[in-house]
Amino acid sequence: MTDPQLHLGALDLVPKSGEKQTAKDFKTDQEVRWCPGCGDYAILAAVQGFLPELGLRRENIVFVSGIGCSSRFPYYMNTYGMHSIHGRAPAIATGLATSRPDLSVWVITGDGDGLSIGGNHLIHALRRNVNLKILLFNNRIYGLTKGQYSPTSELGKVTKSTPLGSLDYPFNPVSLALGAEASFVARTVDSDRRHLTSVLRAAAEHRGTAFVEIYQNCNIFNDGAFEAIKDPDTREDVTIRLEHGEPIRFGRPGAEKVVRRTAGGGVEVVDGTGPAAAEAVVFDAHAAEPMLAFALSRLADATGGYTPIGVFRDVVRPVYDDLMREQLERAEATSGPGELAELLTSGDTWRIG
Amino acid sequence: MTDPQLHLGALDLVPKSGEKQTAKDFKTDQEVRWCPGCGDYAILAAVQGFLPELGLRRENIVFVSGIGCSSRFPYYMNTYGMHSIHGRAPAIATGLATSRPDLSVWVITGDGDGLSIGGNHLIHALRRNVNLKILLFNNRIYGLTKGQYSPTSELGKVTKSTPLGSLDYPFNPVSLALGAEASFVARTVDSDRRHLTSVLRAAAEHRGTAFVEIYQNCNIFNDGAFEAIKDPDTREDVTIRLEHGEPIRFGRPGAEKVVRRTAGGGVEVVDGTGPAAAEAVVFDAHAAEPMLAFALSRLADATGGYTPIGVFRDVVRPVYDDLMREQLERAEATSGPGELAELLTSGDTWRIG
Amino acid sequence: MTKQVRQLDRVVIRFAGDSGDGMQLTGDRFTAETGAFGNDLSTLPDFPAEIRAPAGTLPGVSAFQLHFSDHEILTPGDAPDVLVAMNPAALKANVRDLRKGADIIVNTDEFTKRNLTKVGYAASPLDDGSLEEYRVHPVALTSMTITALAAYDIGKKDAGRAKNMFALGLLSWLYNRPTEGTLEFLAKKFAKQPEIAKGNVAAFQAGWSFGETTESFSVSYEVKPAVMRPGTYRNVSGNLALAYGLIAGSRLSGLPLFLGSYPITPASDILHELSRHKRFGVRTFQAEDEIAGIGAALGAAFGGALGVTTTSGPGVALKSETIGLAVSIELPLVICDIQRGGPSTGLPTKTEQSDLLQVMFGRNGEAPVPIVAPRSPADCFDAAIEAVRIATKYRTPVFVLSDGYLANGSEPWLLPDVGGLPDLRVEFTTAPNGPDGEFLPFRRDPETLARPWAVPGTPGLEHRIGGLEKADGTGNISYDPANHDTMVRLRAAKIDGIARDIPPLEVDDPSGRAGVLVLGWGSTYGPIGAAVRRIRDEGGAVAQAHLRHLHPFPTNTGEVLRRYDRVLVPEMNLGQLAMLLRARYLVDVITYNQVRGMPFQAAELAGVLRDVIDSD
Amino acid sequence: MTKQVRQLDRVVIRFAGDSGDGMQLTGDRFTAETGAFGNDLSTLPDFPAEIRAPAGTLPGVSAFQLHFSDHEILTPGDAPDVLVAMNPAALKANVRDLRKGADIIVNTDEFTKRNLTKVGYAASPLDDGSLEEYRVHPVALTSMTITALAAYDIGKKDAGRAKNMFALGLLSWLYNRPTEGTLEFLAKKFAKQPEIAKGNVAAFQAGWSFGETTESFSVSYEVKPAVMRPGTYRNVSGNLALAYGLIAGSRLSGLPLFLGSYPITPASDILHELSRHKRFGVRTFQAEDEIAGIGAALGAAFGGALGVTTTSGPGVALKSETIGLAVSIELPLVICDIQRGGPSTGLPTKTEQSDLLQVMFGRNGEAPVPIVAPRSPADCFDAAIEAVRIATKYRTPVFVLSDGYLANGSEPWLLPDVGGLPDLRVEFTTAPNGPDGEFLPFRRDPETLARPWAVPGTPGLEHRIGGLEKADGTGNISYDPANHDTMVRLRAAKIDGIARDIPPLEVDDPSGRAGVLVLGWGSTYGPIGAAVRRIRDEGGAVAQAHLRHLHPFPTNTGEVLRRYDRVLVPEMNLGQLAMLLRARYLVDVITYNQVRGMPFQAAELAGVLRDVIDSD
Ligand SMILES: Cc1ncc(C[n+]2csc(CCOP(=O)(O)OP(=O)(O)O)c2C)c(N)n1
Ligand SMILES: Cc1ncc(C[n+]2csc(CCOP(=O)(O)OP(=O)(O)O)c2C)c(N)n1
Ligand code: SF4
Ligand code: SF4
Ligand SMILES: [Mg+2]
Ligand SMILES: [Mg+2]
Repeated sequence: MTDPQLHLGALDLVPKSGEKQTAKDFKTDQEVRWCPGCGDYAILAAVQGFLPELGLRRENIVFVSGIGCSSRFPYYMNTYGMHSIHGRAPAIATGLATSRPDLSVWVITGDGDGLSIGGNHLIHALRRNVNLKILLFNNRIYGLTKGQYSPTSELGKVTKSTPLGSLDYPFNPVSLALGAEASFVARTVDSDRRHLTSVLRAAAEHRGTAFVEIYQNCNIFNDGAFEAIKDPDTREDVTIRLEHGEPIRFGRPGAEKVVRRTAGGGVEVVDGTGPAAAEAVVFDAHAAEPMLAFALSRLADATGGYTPIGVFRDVVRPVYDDLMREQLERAEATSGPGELAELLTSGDTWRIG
Repeated sequence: MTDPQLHLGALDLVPKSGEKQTAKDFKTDQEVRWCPGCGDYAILAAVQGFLPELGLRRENIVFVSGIGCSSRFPYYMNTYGMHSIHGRAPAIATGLATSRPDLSVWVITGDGDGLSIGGNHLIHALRRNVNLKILLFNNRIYGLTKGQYSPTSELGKVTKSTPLGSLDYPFNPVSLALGAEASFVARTVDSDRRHLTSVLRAAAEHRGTAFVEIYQNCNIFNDGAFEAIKDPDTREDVTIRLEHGEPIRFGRPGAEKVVRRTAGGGVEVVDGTGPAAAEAVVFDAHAAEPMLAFALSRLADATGGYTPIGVFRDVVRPVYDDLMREQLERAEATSGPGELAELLTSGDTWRIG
Repeated sequence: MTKQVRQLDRVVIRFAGDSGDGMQLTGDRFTAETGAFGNDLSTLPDFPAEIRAPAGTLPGVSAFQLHFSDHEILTPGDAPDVLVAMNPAALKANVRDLRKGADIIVNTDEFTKRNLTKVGYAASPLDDGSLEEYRVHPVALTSMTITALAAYDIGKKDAGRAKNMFALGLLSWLYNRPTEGTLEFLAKKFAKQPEIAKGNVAAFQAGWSFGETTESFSVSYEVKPAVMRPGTYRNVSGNLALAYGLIAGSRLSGLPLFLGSYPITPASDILHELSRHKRFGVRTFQAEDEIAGIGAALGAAFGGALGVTTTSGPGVALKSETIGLAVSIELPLVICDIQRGGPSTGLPTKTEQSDLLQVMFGRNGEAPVPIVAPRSPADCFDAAIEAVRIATKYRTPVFVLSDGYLANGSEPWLLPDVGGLPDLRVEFTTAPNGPDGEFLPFRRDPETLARPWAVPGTPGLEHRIGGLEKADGTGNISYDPANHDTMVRLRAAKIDGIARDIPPLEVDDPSGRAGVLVLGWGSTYGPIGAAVRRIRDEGGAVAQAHLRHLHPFPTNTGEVLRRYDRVLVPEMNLGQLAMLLRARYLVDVITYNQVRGMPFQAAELAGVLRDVIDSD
Repeated sequence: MTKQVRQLDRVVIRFAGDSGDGMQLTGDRFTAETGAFGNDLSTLPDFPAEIRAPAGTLPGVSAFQLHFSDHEILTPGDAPDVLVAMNPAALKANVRDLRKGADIIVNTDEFTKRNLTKVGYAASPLDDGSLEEYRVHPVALTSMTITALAAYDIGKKDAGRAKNMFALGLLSWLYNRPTEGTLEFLAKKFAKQPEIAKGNVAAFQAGWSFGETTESFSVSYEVKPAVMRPGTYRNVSGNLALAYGLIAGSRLSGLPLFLGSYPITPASDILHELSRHKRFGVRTFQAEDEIAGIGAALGAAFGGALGVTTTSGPGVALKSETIGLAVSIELPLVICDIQRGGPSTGLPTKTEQSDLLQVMFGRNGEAPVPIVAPRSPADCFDAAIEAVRIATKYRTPVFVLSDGYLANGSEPWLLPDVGGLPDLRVEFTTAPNGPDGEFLPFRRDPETLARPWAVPGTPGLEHRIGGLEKADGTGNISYDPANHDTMVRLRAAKIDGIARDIPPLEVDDPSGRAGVLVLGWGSTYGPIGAAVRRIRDEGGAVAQAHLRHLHPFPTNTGEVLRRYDRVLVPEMNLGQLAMLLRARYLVDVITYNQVRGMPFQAAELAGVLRDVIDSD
């Protein structure tokens, strides 16, 4: 195995821009065509507002998307971009990122694009750990095709294609990503600009594939899907904000809860005002194995329950494109650059005349 | 949501055969074309030896496979069968099982067929919980195409397509299945006929999708891939045999080890001869959430480590095809069977003449 | 005061507004009234690929065109006589399509400076004289609706939403449409919100009485019912008719319907419709992708179901490998391709005929598949039944090649007598067919060359099938060169043989003296027919023929082509049918192609026909 | 005793044995010796789809055929003159292909009762006279090999394994082949197991001296070197030449090669080969499936790499949606389809030409893609370079349409002078091209109609592309009907225009009095050429032309077709090129089709040609 260049920072190879940038620099002249009130607007604003922080050259940033309302995203970013075909963005971005280490490559996908038709490319990108940032806009519905249920819709969901309720049990995108060996997994919410930005920052700083699930409201076909964690009245009771190195506590003052281990080798949420407070598990996002991260992901289910948000996992692991680059460099270093004439004459040859 | 018929046994709807059956009843006249010494032979023998136990009518059993050495399996089973196309068997079997509750449907796939090209169909079948038994022959290599690395090959694997070693981090099929909401997940080994049979039995008794990873030796292109857990000298040291309701202990007499919880919310393997023995976690395959099962799956990695085998998870959950059947029955019960003439005249009509 | 009523023989109306203005619903209602009144009609919805582009923008404009008449018509009409424009964007996007002197009803409330500039109007077209070629009727639709609803406890915003009902009321008065249907409809639709229901009814009635009283409309119009064949009618869109046809096919064949599908415009509505008919034993499976959709349908077919998958062009591309498997294992399967603008994602909500060669050839190896194409919305019903017939009788996948125009367009449908539909009952094989009492899954019917269909659960017929080449008869894996050649030719002969089992190509040539034949397929039937009429009304002679079966072709096709001096083949592609005809019959057909995402216009085709007829 | 040496002008040898017997290796070695000796040659491996079907069974037989001569030859030969049969199965599977009087060398050690019955021989064919038409040479290959290796510390089992080297030694003696190459090869191959190396050498030499001494062979043969154009040669298979051609294309264009691929027979070896040339900057990505393979290649192309994907028919089917995207966004991409027997999984290890119409039409919408087809193993090198040229110059995906016969077959390759290869350097766009200093990603080169290729990292040219229809010039999303029609025609015109940039179709008609033209494409070049020679040697006249470009066709194609009374188009499919020619040129070409998974035989084609020539 070649040295995985674990020393490389996420963006070390991407040229920086001298000038100072603002959100405006990342806006295009294209009319944004999402429905008024769509959660996608908030995410777009957050991304445009965050990118200047990285100070990268705009021309070295690429957004690749599939198909869906969410996948229209690249048209509104004044960077390079590709609005590709349904579900294939992770594969396309893999080729781009693997051949161009000087680019910051972002994938924009939806719960249908990324988890239905594109599920396989997604899980393979995660295990390969290509240097990609994948933002999955999860509105638990197919927006662009006018409201069929998606792989993240709750069981029994009544939609155009399921008048008597959907029958299939939904994916938990965080559980799936962790099961697929993702080196970085996070969840955030469209309406919480500060949290969303902090997660984008962590993802950008991670070298390798970063998977970010963003709860996004589709006010036309699935309005209020995430009300519980958005409604000021309930939000604090159900939202678990994960902070690396901190004991896992949440809830309103006086109604705190903590997450502690169970005898069965899992974790559970218990009243945190009493003695149990001391038993709170200390969260480690960098744990070599995502045992706790996975257990925490199970506290949330598609129909509500508790919802941990933040960075579930963030570990350093050899990056696919770094490893490939090294194999190429090593090959050239050891045997010299390829010579075409020499290549053709390799193997048994003979001369005539 | 309709009543999920949780009372139904796995094979309640499949007609039983009066006669008593033997392995011979399940053999075909087709010449078996695997390489001499291939692990597939042992699995074929085990399946043919086990099926008579179920006492089902042969004609109500169907084996569906994709493409690969492993996927030749159906040709050798004297039941109905389809050798389909690469990676699609879970999808094809889903249609068959969903429309024919009177069949016992088995999917045969490989690590390439099921986890590479077919990964998406696999994880969706698992979350839907269709009444299917999926046997994944994992030899950590592409056999039929003559030896390229697969999604389960260890990092750095030198193969025809990776002369300097593979660069992508492998899947752990059990972790992936658990992350994909599988209701039944198990692992076993081609060479351990007794264990293999016990796992087949458990899978057959599970109503819903049962996922079984079978470590299978490809003696031509990846010989000895599972030596550590097969070699009598080492096998007891590394193999963790999971038994529901039992504390997790393993290892040779005098060198016992146990699995216990860690402060970080995970599990670890420690010396079981000392005081730690008492801390062994009691294994619960029926736990509502697969927190422990997932943690255990992390003890194994593609390059060895400890290897838990047996049933990781076995929970009762509504089955996709049962739910669909119920929706149909309910619709007919409430509004009567469909009448074509009535259907055509539904909506606004008018008469002329 | 009662106003004068003027007689018209036909009218083309286009409703246009924001995606949120409910124009499709308004059009549907007007269409229902018009059908019930007994006119012949044809409709064409036209909406953007976005769900709701921001209000008042050009990309956000959604339109619905309706053509109705006192005689039989074939198209939604070329140039509208009336445009209802709910805002400046709607006006700008549609005005150029109108015929001179057309009526334009505009919602003046939306003609604000802001909205005007949003679409690049410097001055208001209502004032700057740019519309003088038309009769403009400025109506304060929104505000009048709000006033009309003042009585009800409905918020101003919701009240304003009812403006489409006001417009509908006005148009219903203007064309003397019956109103019961709409009143019932509103009562049903808003049963759970009685207040809203009342409000919409009030808006509708306000629109009607505004028509009666306003100066702006001096006359109202009447279009007498058309003389149509007696029977029960309903208005039907192509996707609805297709869904009904599949259910009928299931009933007639006695096979339970299993749909494996993945949503895609413009095919999704078939999935939606079929999912509502569970009491017909219809199973709808929304798959994780197109490949799983067809895979599941094929698996169900192996189990004895009527396997169906529905999609559009990009989905067909993804399904092609599995279609090859279906060809190889010879199981019945119905594949519906509702064509849209391509290539790639293309123009998802627009119509096109550019998948013909894909469905004909888009698979590895020699993998022939029959193709059936409906010609009108209602015809989708019959096309679906025909596809089921061929698929089940010949044990083969079959394509139904519809398109976005048929899918969303609608027309009155003379409901068939269910008893008169063909008997498609299927006999599964239940006993061994081999000389030595064994079962030979690939021993063919000598006449149809179809192989036996023995489903799991049948004792004694256990067998395995797959995509590797199979030995003739036994179906065992065979790498024998001669056997492969035989099997490839047998599969081809089976499909070619279907030609003997379909009706000959009919030619409509009343005068019998036509030198020019116009030959089409699919949704161009309406525009071509309308163009042919114009020629004949002018005293010209032209023959028309339309292909329902695109593979194989009817046996007399070559003879028909050669019968005429010139053959014109108009297509909404770059000449795909033309290329198949030229290759097969070596006839130098004349092509006329448009790839605009829109159906042909009758006038335009008539012009082309004239040129071809005169070109000698 | 020194034996008599007889002169021959050509010999066809077939080595046949179990999949485990190393016949492919034996054949490769004999081929290498033969090339080095200076003969012209052509080879055809033929192995089963299974890895190692059980020993001694018919499905397990693997064969390698070699044709070598003292003059230029074009095919691996029809009927072998010599068969080496390592066991009864190998004899049974191959004997029917031999010419009468052929030599058969059998390994008698394997002719046991058990092995004979395993393949259905009641009695041993060596004794029952069933082989009397041939000259049978019974040789105890295994046991003599074991004896020969007794001296070395090698287990009996491993010793027996060297029997293929014994056979190679014997044949090398029989045809007076040089031996250095093989000795070096063995030394290298078993460098880590010197004992095994020695053993194999010993077996090889034992075989040689057995030939010298045994009664069974009274004469040995000599085939003089062929007169070939001077230069450096190597033996090359089509897949190897294709891989080299892609690397060359990368060097000549100055673009780093990125291969996104998923293993599939018979294309996998290209992936294997390219993965070995990392020092050429070649990135090989083994994807999770075909769709990801081409997707990654397209992503790399967006980044300025030479994107390539390699596959076979079933993989092309899966890639078709992505190919449509590449057509729509107009990026260079090379797609190699190594055709195999279809439909579906078909005959994975056999050859066929049945993907032509799939690659031509297998996409939704109007999505034209150029097609280049190599005619011989070595020609794959040039075809790959030509594909790179067209893809990069016209910003389009391009198909290289090879097949299993070219892929695994081999021939001597006169190595090109690297300096003489075409300059394909690509200029990326680095400055705005719009009237107002903006960048217009779809503003085309007026001559080629290619759009600018501006890669990420280029300041000021940030832009977005996608699969929705794009406005001419700006590339912004456009649903405008007229624009769509324009773009569809522009994309088509760009590809059609390539015809101006390719050489005319060359016709070989030495006599100038031929009335019949035989037109082919791809791997049929060899057999057709050999058949044409036979006709001419008989004094007959026939013209031959072979298409390298299948889309677009060379501009003079129609003229060439019309120049002859009759045109014969032989294809290993049911007439796919014929149908394209008929459609385009309305010429009634005569088809001759075989779908046997095997290349045509020269004798057979010559017969067909005679009939066509005499048919009037
Ligand atoms: C190959 C293909 N299949 C299906 C479609 C239709 N389609 C477009 S977007 C979409 C799903 C979108 O859902 P999601 O990814 O959740 O995006 P959202 O619109 O909800 O943001 C589907 C099924 C397509 N464009 N291409
Ligand atoms: C669409 C398609 N792509 C690729 C192939 C080639 N192929 C056949 S089997 C296989 C992989 C087999 O690996 P695995 O599933 O692990 O089965 P094994 O042979 O190891 O049992 C591949 C790539 C194919 N047959 N079809
Ligand atoms: S449909 Fe839903 S997701 Fe799509 S733009 Fe509208 S609100 Fe957003
Ligand atoms: S190649 Fe490997 S997996 Fe395939 S049959 Fe041979 S031993 Fe078994
Ligand atoms: Mg969504
Ligand atoms: Mg494998």
